Amino acid sequence: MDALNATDDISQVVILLEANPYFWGGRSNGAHSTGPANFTFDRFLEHVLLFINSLHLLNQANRIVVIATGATSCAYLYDSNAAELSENARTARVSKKLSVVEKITQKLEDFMSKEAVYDLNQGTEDNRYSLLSGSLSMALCYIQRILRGPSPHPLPRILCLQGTPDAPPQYIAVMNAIFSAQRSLVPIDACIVGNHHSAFLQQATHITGGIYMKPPAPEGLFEYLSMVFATDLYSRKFLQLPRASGVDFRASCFCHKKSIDMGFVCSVCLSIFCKGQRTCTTCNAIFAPSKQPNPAAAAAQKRKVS
Amino acid sequence: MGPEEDGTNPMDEDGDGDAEEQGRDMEAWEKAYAEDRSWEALTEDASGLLLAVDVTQQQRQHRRRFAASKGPRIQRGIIRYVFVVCDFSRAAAEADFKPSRMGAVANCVEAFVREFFDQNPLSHLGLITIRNGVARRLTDLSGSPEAHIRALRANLECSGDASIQNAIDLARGYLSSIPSYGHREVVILYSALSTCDPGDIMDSIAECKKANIRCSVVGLSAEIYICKTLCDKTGGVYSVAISESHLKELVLEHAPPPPAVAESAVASLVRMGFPQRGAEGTVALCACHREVKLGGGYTCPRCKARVCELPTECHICGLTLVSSPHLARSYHHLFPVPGFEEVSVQLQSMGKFDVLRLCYGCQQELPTAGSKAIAGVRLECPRCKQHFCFDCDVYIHESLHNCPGCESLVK
Amino acid sequence: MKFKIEGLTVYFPYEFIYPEQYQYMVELKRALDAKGHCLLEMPTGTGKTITLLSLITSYQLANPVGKLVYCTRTVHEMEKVLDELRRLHAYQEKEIGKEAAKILALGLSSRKNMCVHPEISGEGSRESVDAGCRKLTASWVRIAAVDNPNIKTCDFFENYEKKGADALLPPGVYTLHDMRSFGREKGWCPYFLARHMIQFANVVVYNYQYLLDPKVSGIISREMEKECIVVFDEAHNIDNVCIEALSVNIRQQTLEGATRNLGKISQVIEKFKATDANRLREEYNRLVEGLAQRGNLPVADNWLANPVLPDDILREAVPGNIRRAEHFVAFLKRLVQYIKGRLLTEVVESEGPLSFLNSLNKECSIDQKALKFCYDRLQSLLTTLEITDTDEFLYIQSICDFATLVGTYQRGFAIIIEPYDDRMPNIPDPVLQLSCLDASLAIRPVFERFQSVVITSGTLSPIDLYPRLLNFNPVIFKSFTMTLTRDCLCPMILTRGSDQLPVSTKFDMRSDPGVVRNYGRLLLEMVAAVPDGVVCFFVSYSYMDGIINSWNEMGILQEVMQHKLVFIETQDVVETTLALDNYRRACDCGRGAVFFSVARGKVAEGIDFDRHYGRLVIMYGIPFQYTLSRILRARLEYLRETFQIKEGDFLTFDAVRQAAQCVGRVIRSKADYGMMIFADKRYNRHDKRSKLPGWIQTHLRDAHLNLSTDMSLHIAREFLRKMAQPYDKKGQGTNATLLSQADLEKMEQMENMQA
Amino acid sequence: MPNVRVVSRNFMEMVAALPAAKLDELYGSPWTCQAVVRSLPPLAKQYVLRLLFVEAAVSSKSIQDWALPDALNKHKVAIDKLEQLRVLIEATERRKEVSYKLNPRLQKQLQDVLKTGGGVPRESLPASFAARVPSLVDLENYAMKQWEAVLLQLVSSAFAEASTVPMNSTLTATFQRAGLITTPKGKEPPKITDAGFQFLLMDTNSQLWQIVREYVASAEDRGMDSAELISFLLELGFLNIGEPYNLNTLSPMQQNVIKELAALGVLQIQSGTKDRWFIPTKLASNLSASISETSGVQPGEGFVVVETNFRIYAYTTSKLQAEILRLFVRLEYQLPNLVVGSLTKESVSTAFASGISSDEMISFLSKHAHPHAAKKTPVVPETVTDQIRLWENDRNRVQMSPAYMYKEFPTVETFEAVDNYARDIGALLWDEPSTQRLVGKAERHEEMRNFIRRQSSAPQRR
Repeated sequence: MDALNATDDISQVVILLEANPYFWGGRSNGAHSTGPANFTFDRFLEHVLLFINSLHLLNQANRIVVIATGATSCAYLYDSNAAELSENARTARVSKKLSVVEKITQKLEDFMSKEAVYDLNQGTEDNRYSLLSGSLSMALCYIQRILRGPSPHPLPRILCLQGTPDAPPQYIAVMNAIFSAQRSLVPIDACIVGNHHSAFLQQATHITGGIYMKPPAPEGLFEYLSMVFATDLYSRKFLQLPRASGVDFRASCFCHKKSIDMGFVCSVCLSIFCKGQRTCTTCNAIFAPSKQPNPAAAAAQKRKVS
Repeated sequence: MGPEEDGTNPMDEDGDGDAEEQGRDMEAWEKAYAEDRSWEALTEDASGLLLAVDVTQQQRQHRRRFAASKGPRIQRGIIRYVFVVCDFSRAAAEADFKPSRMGAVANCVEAFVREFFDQNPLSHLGLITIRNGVARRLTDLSGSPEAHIRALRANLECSGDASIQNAIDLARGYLSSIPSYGHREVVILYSALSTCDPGDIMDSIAECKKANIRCSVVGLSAEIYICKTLCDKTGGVYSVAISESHLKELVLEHAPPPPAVAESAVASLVRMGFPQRGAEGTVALCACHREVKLGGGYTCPRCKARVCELPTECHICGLTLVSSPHLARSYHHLFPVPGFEEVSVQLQSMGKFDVLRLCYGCQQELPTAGSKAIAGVRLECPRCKQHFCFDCDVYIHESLHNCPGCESLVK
Repeated sequence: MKFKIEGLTVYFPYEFIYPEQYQYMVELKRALDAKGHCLLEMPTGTGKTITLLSLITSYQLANPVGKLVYCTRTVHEMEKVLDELRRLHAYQEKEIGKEAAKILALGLSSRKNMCVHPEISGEGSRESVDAGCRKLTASWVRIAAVDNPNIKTCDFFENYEKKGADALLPPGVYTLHDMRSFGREKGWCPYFLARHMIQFANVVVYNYQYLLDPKVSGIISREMEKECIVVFDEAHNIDNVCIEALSVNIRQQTLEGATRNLGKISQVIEKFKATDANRLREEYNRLVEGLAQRGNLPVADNWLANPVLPDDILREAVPGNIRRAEHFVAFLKRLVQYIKGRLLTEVVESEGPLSFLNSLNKECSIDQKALKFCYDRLQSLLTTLEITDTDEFLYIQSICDFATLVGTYQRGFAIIIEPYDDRMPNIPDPVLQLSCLDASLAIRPVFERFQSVVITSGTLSPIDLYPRLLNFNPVIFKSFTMTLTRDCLCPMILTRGSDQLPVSTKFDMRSDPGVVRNYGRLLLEMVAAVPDGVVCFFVSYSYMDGIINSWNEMGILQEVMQHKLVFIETQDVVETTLALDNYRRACDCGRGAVFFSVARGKVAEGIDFDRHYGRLVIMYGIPFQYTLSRILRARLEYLRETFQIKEGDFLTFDAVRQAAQCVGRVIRSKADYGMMIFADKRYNRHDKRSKLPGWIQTHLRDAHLNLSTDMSLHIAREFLRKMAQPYDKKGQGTNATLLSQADLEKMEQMENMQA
Repeated sequence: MPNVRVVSRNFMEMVAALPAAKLDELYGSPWTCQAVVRSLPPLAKQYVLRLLFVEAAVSSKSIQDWALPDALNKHKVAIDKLEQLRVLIEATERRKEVSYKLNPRLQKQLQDVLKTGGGVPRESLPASFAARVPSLVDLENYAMKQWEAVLLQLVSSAFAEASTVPMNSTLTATFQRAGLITTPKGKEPPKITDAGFQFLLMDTNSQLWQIVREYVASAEDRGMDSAELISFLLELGFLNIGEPYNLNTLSPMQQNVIKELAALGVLQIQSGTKDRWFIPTKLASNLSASISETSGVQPGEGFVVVETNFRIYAYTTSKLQAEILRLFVRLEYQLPNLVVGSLTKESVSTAFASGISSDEMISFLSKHAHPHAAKKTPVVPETVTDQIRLWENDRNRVQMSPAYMYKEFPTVETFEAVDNYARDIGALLWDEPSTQRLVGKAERHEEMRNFIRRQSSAPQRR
């Protein structure tokens, strides 16, 4: 990854687009809304497209990939260098003909149509969440491919445009993805378009050294995108950028999948539980009657060892 | 894979195998090529043009090796208390490893220490050196990588004899007092070829066995009988390094948590806190240094005290404080991604390929029966039935530990 | 496992079999079918013994052949063989049922190893035990004991005798140890029991001597039927054994002893004359009828016989001039006198038997015919005179040995008289050596008597030489190499020290301090690079002492001690054994140790340095025989004339096989690995190298020839690292090293196809 | 490769050098705007983007706050550049402190670009033509072939071989103008110059741009409007590769530009029954690409393997590559698709002699490294690189400079005075007070002489 010369500002940006129909749909019929008020999907999309174009403007070598994060599936929407990659000249021409906007919208439509199978009005627990872990994993796979490619390769980074709240069931998967990203030095940026902060993405940005941001006014989304998230990794060394304001390091317990700030951990497999158990549901280890309650003792013992 | 491959593959592996054999007793400068003896696979066509090698076979082999290395899913001892013993006896001065055996060991240990804490967040590690037949504890069992590395760097000289017995006795002394749920281990990096012990080493070995201490040895020069016995008796691993790189491999093999032996440690529930990280630039009094600190520290969820780094124990209420990422690092051991199966390109119905023309992970084109353009294997996730390319398979199983396909389905 | 070889069902007690073992069996079977002798070389560590046993016993089960006579060199090996046999037998019983698999196998050894008598067994030397035994078991002693209770006899023997013919050993496999314990519980004398049971046994295991040494072999000679299958294991030195069996040395003290004996004898004769003269007369008559009738003496008494004598002699009447006891004594006196005279010579004399006889005849008119009978005449006399403490009469016995041999053989022997030892010329130590030059003499009767004789060993190269040495023509001689999953032995030929100066133990160089230092450096480098056990072999004790001293002076030894403890083989057996197991201890506990030993020594022959007990063996120099010795010269000459074997060839052959023996100690199984350094520039010459056994040569790559110390050090390091890597015992596909029953069946089908 | 950067910057300087009016006029075309923006240093780009939708003027102060304090100089460079190219215009306000706003025309253009997402300058011909258009791959090959032909022309003039392609007059002219080959005196053919050799080792983009630059420069001579030319060239860069574009609709000037560019393989001209059209190739896209500071990703993948034993294996079928290698490698033998050679002192020093620097060789080797070789670091073994550098140093041990020697000064004072003076004006090469001798640069001799005159009544010198 160090094969690049320092002044290189060519970027490979993978944008994870919040495309959860429940989230956006929830907008229209004001019922239990999770998304920001009066900010529709189309507006959102506009901003993003502007953003994509401006990335292209900045450097013709910039590569952009857009992956939709849906409630029931994830899909590639756009790949700026798909044209060059596909050997077939004809398809290349066709793809060239359409502009970025057309390509994306078109792809997005059939994605949405698939998603829409779920009745939006009675969103189940499941599709209140988007499959962040899925799109993250895909993004990372894609980036690995870039990194494998001929060097010098563009500097990869991931931008999550997240609206829906964190999905505790995805906790482990997301974490795995984060660590993998960290290992291959891929920063994960996060721009929250929903109402809730995302502990997952806070951790992700914190660990991978990306930027975390929740625009107070989503109407001006492009503002933030162009001011903050357009900055390539090289320029980040020189520009003032928003600093992390605290990270939520709470875990989510295995038993009820709810975030906790204090809990019990199995000494064999480190599974987290919100309350004491006899046996570990993950590794079915049988716990010795724990002498836990007396932390002072534990501390004392620790000191003795050290 | 198709039946026809089965016939051929073992052969390939043989060839590959003794290719490496030869690689071993090559001159140093040849070794660079020993790993990939690609030219052997090269073939010329009629016009004397060189043809590319058969990727598919190579990929299959790689997958087989990986599969072999990866055993069935097992309980692992994740909370470990490990002493790393560096033999800095006379023999460590030998320069057959560059810069010297000692140097090589130091480098590996450094890498190991980092990797270790990366993979075993809640574990503790300590350093012991052997010099002049005496074992000395460099660092106490503790959680901070830097301290160990500093201590090691500061202690690089070697002389005198080596004594395994002294080393393991010392280690046993410290390991005996750790909490019951911890897994006790000793990893010895041994340069010497003999051990000058004060007493009968067999007794010490028996003692270790009794104390459930798993002793592993990485030798730098040759197989030594006593080390072999030590490892066999205590359930450790004995390996001998061929080259610097191999040495690193072998040492790092000890980084992932070892399979947990039932009796070696009793499971128990440990109460832990997952503190929040304070915003940058905020000022607070930190409990550990008893002084005002600027910048994001962590706050104990129980007593709201401020600590500077994780993992640690709250100095006020003694609660074990970790950040959930620490724990999460080792979760992939618990929920491994199912191995992908190869779908024979020939047998596949062409119908399906139109759908799955691209790798689900990275959009790379997948090999199809028709086009010979893309060589390689096509793999399928048994759970989500998505198809992947070879590279993604490797990445997914060795680094990512998520199957994109499964992740992007509602469970 | 159980499989078929050319129709013969072979029972093999293990799951897998090495390919070479299979080949070995095939060849062996063919030899047996051909009812001929064979010569088979197969590397140590490939399980020769079990292969032999399982094929031959299976063969016995299938075909009507006689017993298997398995000759080993040491008691230790004997026990090992019987253990293997027991495992095999257990397996056979499992396969084909108790009845069908019933065999009787037992080991036979000297009284020393078998006696269970509380006092006697405690005796130190072999002779004393023998003698002690006779004191209690000789017929006349027992007769005397009948009416005189305070004459001691051996209860074990008595019980055994009482039982008479139905004192039998139940079928099974008996090691010496088993025999003893059996004897104890039954209260029977194991030794005589064993000797008695031999004729019923299917498998007999005992020492070479029992077949080769005329003095001992009498026991068996007449009890073995022709169909027997005789096996000489570890037979690489068989020619020397044969020669020793037929050589006699006579020194000053021998003669003095002899005269003393004669004196005693004549006294006894006088006594007898006084008491019962007719006993002597009986003997006289018996002698007239001829020695053959001696057979009718009770079994315990005919304790010596001479297979070497052609039967006609046995039937012939003893010449008149020695029939009478006193004549015989006088005769011997004359002989001894004459030899005394010969020993007075100042110069070295060397002559053939013929000329010796002539001069003997001229000077004291002793004719060859009479000489021929001396040996038996003496025996019968001693018997007649009821002399039991035979160990005192060794001297006169060896004189008679000498006489008989000289009388019997005109060819193949040399009589050499040396007034002093060459090594210390000024000390007069005259010796008359009757040395056998022709190994074939001793072994010929064996070849003639038995239908198939198997000679096998790990090192029989060059294999074509043995038939010529032993003067027989095998129906099959073959050398097998061992199949390995990894090349686990690493022979090297080191010709130069680090300073590039050649190293060798040639006379002109061996004392050169440069060479000594280089040898020392070599050892030093190696002990620093090789774990656990290292073994060094030197060409001779004197050389070893010399070089160790100078190393000590140079301080090399001290440096060596930093890495490994040092142990040294000495002439004294007890010391050496002690050194050995300390050495083993050091290897076990990881301290590491070096063992200094001598080629042709006890250690070199008998002891294994397998696994971590010997990761490296250094052969310092080429262990040539002491070329200036007259005997050797004579033998070389003889070989040249009779068998057209060049001196050089024979010497190198002999030296190299010794070297091979030494280094062979280091690897004893396929899982094992070890290095061998031949430290002498002469090894690099093709004539030497080519004589190494095939399984060493195959691993002797060009890269390992003509090395200097530093190079070999590098190779050693690489090798040790390579060997330390995990590997799979059972190679796949092409280079399979283990065959399962299934594999064999497949192979057989193949063969059937071709056939 | 220093030269590369020089080349491209020069080009932008050319643009910058244009009078304000012309510049603004240039910014009338979206393509120029994009090209210019892309040519900016990363920081500057960010600024442009951030200001893009800001109508009001922004104070330089607040702009400066964007940058981290320790990145100030970077910041300044960016601003200067922006001003140079009139991307930022100082807003005239009464408040004294400076404030900037984007060049309105440019701003307008760019905003559109963002909204429409660029698109293409001109409509390509209907799909009916598509059938006759070569596939991308063929096109690629065509372009490479053409370009190699161009270079071969250069090379062939290096080795006195029969040039494989007929000498193209304008090309030769351009070469000569660029000083890549000597202007022929009399009969003998033009010889390649040091610059020419270096040129060969550059990567395609830089080469292309150096040529184009010369081309533009020479445009004035041929009475073209450089501004128009430039904007047209830039526009070409934005056309879609492999699309047919109508030739007849172009202005005559543009048409013959097209013709000449075709020779370079930048585009391919095809002619149907009645109308002619041109198809831009990869090279064309480089027109807009290579102006940016980044050297971009290598076109075509590497083929050279360098071993520690100084042997070089080049898996290539191209004659050109072989020839280029021949510049500094002793070729040993050639197989159909493999060239084997080795770096020897001779071969390398001849290269030095013809003005190729060690860095150029090394970077050539590493740039064109075979994918397998490229995996290991360093791509070219140290032993080799070091040795090449050493060889180079050998040559530079002695440095010549014409000089005068002054000695036999009347007094110590005079000597010291002169010595100091020489040192001050930087004429001093060597001096030795003990013997009162000093050596000065020849070119400064006049001043020295005068000074010495003034110093002493009777200065002796030789």
